[in-house]
Amino acid sequence: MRVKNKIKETGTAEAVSSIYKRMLTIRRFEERVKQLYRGGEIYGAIHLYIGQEAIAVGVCDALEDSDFVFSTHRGHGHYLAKTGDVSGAMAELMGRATGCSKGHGGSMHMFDPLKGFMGGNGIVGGGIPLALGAAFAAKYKGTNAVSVSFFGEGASNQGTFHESLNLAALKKLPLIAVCENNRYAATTPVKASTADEDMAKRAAGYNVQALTVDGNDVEDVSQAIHKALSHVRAGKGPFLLDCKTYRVEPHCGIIADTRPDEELAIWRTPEKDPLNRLQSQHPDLLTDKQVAHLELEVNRELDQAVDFARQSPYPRVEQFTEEFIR
Amino acid sequence: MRVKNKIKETGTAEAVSSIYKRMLTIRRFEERVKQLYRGGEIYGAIHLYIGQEAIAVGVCDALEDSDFVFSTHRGHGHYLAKTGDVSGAMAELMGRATGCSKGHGGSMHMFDPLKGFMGGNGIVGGGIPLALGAAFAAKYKGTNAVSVSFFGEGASNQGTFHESLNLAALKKLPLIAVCENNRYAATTPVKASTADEDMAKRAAGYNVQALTVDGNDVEDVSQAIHKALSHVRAGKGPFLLDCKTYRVEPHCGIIADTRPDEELAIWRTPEKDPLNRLQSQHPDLLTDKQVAHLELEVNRELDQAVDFARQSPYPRVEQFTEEFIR
Amino acid sequence: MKSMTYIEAMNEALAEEMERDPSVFIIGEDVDVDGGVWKETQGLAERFGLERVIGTPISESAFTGLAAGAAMCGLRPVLEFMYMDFVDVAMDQLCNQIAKLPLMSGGKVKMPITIRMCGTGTGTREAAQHSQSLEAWFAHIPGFKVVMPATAKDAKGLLKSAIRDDSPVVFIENRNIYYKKELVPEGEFTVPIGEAEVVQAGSDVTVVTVGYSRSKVIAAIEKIGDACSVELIDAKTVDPLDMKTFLDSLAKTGRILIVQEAHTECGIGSEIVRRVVAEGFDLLDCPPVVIGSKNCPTPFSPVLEDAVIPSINEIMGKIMLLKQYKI
Amino acid sequence: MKSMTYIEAMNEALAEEMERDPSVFIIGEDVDVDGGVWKETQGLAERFGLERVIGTPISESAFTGLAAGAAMCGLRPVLEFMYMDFVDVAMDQLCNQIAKLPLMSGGKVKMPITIRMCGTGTGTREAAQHSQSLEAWFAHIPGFKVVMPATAKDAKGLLKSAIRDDSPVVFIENRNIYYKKELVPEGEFTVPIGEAEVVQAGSDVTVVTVGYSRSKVIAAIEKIGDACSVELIDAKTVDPLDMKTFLDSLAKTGRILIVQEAHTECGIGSEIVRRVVAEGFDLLDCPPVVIGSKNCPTPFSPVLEDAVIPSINEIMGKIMLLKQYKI
Ligand SMILES: Cc1ncc(C[n+]2csc(CCOP(=O)(O)OP(=O)(O)O)c2C)c(N)n1
Ligand SMILES: Cc1ncc(C[n+]2csc(CCOP(=O)(O)OP(=O)(O)O)c2C)c(N)n1
Ligand SMILES: [Mg+2]
Ligand SMILES: [Mg+2]
Repeated sequence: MRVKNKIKETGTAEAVSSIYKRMLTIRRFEERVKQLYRGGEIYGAIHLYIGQEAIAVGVCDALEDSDFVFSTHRGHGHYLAKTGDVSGAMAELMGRATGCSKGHGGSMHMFDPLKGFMGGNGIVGGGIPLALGAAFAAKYKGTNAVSVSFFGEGASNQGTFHESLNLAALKKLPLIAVCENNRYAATTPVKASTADEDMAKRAAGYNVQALTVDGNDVEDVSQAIHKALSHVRAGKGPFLLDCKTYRVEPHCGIIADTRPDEELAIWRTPEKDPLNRLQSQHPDLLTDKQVAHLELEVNRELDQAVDFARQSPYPRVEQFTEEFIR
Repeated sequence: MRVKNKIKETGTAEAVSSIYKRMLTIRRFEERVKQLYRGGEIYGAIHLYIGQEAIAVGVCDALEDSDFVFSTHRGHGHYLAKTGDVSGAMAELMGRATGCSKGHGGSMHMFDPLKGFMGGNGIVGGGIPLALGAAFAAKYKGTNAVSVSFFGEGASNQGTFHESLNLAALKKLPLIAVCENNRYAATTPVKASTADEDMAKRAAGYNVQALTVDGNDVEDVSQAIHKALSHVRAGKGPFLLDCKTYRVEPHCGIIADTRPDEELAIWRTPEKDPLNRLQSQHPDLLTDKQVAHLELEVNRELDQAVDFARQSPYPRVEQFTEEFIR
Repeated sequence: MKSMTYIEAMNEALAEEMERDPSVFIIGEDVDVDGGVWKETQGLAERFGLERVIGTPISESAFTGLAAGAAMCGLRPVLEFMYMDFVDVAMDQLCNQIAKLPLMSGGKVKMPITIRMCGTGTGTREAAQHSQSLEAWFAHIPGFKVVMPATAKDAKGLLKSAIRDDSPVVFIENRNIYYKKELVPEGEFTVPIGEAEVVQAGSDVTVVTVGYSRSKVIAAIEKIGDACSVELIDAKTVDPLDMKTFLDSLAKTGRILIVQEAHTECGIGSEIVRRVVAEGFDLLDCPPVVIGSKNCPTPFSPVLEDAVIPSINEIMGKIMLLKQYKI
Repeated sequence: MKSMTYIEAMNEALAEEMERDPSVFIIGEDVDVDGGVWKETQGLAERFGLERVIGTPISESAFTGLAAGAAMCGLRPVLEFMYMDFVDVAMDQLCNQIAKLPLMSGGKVKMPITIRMCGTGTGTREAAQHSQSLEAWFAHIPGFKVVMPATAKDAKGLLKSAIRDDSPVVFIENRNIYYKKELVPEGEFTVPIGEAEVVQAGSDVTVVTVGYSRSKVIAAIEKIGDACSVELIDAKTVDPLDMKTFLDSLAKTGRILIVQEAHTECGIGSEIVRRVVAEGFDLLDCPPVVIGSKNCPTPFSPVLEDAVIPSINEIMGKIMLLKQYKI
């Protein structure tokens, strides 16, 4: 099933509740994934997006289906925010034929090109050049589409980041580079990976404009992406958003979390939490009662998605062999 | 034969004439190479260093034998400036057993690790990470050595540039990155390869200090490298020199030069030429007569080097097989 | 037929395909202004505009990814590596992205990319970092087709097939034959991917050539003259292999030699041997033999380089050895 | 003998070698603070200091080059890739630099580097970009030694040999056996590079295993029971190959199967076949067979993954087929 993933108006009750609901969907989706992973129904390498929902939703809300998103290993949130396809995502994680990649891809490789979701990536930094390519295609074809590349602060130290930004700037391509600085790359803190964590300084090296964004505040993200979009759609070349956030979950399934409790505590407060944050910004437009109602709705949708996935068949080996084995 | 490649004093007649002679050696060496290449005695891929002599000589004059240099495809000048070994270089280009790499490497792969010359490189950007490694080794061993990486403005668009500068800055390694911006990478002008050609801006993205240098003025290069050295030897981390110059020769043997005559003319004036420039800065310390004398000396040394190379044997296949074929 | 070089033939293929299909574009270092360092794209920027003939900085990873992303959005990039040896800096985009995304997306994404490996070859004293023939790397990774044209005709015909193919095709050229004039059919034609060619029929020994080695084997056959009747097969495509053509020949000769420029270990020759023994064991009168470059990086000095790459003498020797082999 | 895991055995090897030789250091992502994502370096930073256990950003090209440059200056780096699949981003530093500089410098430069490929393997549903066994790439490029320990003992012994070797050694680990307890000799020992091991003597069929496939073949042999007498050889080193051990066995059995996790095409199995037929054609009673992963990127879904990677059933089937093969 697909949930609505885009609204036109902003600042209205409907807009706030829609944004909230999409962030909530990601949050609850990821919590289910965690459970199902522990229960052995989901497997492989799973990286949760919890705590970063404002970035995916804030960015994707501003995009059209015809705009492109290239994601990462931590891509469930991006997928849901861009496509709204809860069932396809869940079925993919369970390796079913009804999954968004027909069960061939798994957590790191969700695809829905018709909705502009051009895939996650298991290689850190691997998606940035691909995003450049979609930006190139948009310009080549003369459409007004933009291409968004999500990547972590860890990925910003890969050569592909540098090469792609330079090339995008040279060719004035409609690329929006969204760095999600969640302060860790696996167990490595940002100060040990990134000589200067101010991405705007890196962008300046290529004459690329950049904005620093509070990645836990969906309204800040939203403002920034709209600025980026008008720059990029005007043909002025790439734009970088440096979204500061925090990875509140461990890196992935297999890795224990040894970060200090005090540090974790700071980021687990309601003030930091992107969902609470949005509600507290609009107590009048989004009441506790409404939130409770959204919880029910989201949970029902997720129940349906899990049922759908569980009842879906696995891919057929013969068909796969026919189609893919040379 | 080795020519003297380092002096201690500066600003004296001896110093100026020594620097001049080393630049002249490179110039005349490269001119011989061009002839010998045309005559079929030298083969393979040959990239001449003519016009950039001030950079190699200015930088290497400030280094000790124990400091490391990592060079590029355009490395004859670096090799001569660091080692003074004219004969070993000439024999290498002729594929002789007496070559500095025993004839195994050729133009792009000259080596003299005992003199700190750690090799040219046929892969653009390939040498920067290696230079990082020598800087690491110096710090690891607690020596005071520095590691210099030469590379072109074209190479500054490879991912290795970015990754290496970030890593050097993080680990405070004694790396000096010397960009030789000769305005072309093969047939591609700098404006088509480098979104912002101000390397200092790129360096700033990693909190790396940088200086912009007139690469055709050996005294400017010299001042800059000494600043870089005191920074780096003090343990303050890497430094970048952005040396502006021009490639007056075609890219290499096989490629025709289609650059506009007017542009070439600008860079072929005596004011731009690093040799004339040095002499004009010190007309009293370096008279025309002295220059004529140095010409004679250099030509004699090159005659000897060519004779040495011609008379040297080719490597023995049996010995090579024994040592290198698995 | 008209007389043209391998480079001219490819240039013509590019022009024809760009004319035919506006989604075809070219990207690589120096391809725009001066028509590439090999002159492979000469005149194309003038003819089709700088929007379709894209010069790049020296950023192979990024521009390979650019081509891939563009292909995912329906374009048909022709991507260039100036020398095959430079693919090392872009292996992730090639092997983890381009080769795998079609499968990982459940078939939702296509990758119609032609990856030209220009300037491949040995024998020109360009030393270890400019002398590699890396087809086996790409044959080892599922997801690519790999072709190695050895004539101007095949260069044109296979390049057109590659551009039209919906899979990524690794197209490996050889610099030693770039500027030699050969006869090429006039007008529109393609050469199918996946088909080998029996260049010369024979009855004593089958020799399969991979890419440029065809030239060396032809020279060896000329020298051998009547002493051995060689059936010469140009593999042309090395992934997928045209085993049928090889086995049909083996059925006649019972003896097979494979010649490649690449290092022997884990090369295409080894793969052909694996399949020949698996599928044609009973046809063999003697062990299949592979000639490739010796097991060391290619040295610069001509005496050394000539000693480590396949030579006409070595090929002659092995052909005669196979002919004379008694079980 | 003491009971320890593959990971613990490697950790002990690292500690012993760092103790023995101050020029040994470790570099890789996350290796410092928390002892690596596989716990492979646990305790080493505490014991030897952060100067010798170097955590890095996600910049594989740069830190591979860093290790190479350091090795050129006399250090002995142990370099880590978190998964083998990530080598794609550093192939230039590995294959154009590390493998070639010793030759290109006329022997003036040494490259005593151990390149650990951690987390290699299939069967854990990590999909196409985390499931590759790329040993053939490195065997194809002259300049490396390549080892693939399949037991805790070999992991320790080969890692120590690799660290002491003056050539670059590609050391390929398998994640499926990381945390299983096994018996390992106490104290100091090494396992030589270049020697295969006859794990079990037999007379009907020779089975050569490459890395992790040893476990699968042992399971297959157990199931087969008395129906076939298998001589099981663990290749251990895949470059250079210990052909003598393979051929000695073939002289007894006349039949040989090679099992690898990697994709079959142009893999180590193909290379072993090439050499077996070249050097032991007369010993063969039937065609040598290779089992490897099928020719597609590894799909995620368990039903699909299990269908494309070597299975115990497939191995059993081929062993029996070889035994029953009539010429
Ligand atoms: C080239 C490469 N190197 C290493 C890894 C292993 N790895 C997966 S995620 C990750 C951390 C990524 O950090 P960051 O980019 O900040 O993203 P985050 O996980 O914080 O979202 C690492 C090291 C990989 N997948 N690819
Ligand atoms: C990875 C790689 N890509 C391309 C080349 C081909 N190539 C050799 S030199 C060169 C131009 C280099 O330009 P720059 O770095 O500015 O150095 P310059 O030649 O100007 O000294 C190119 C493209 C190469 N050797 N390696
Ligand atoms: Mg992060
Ligand atoms: Mg340049």
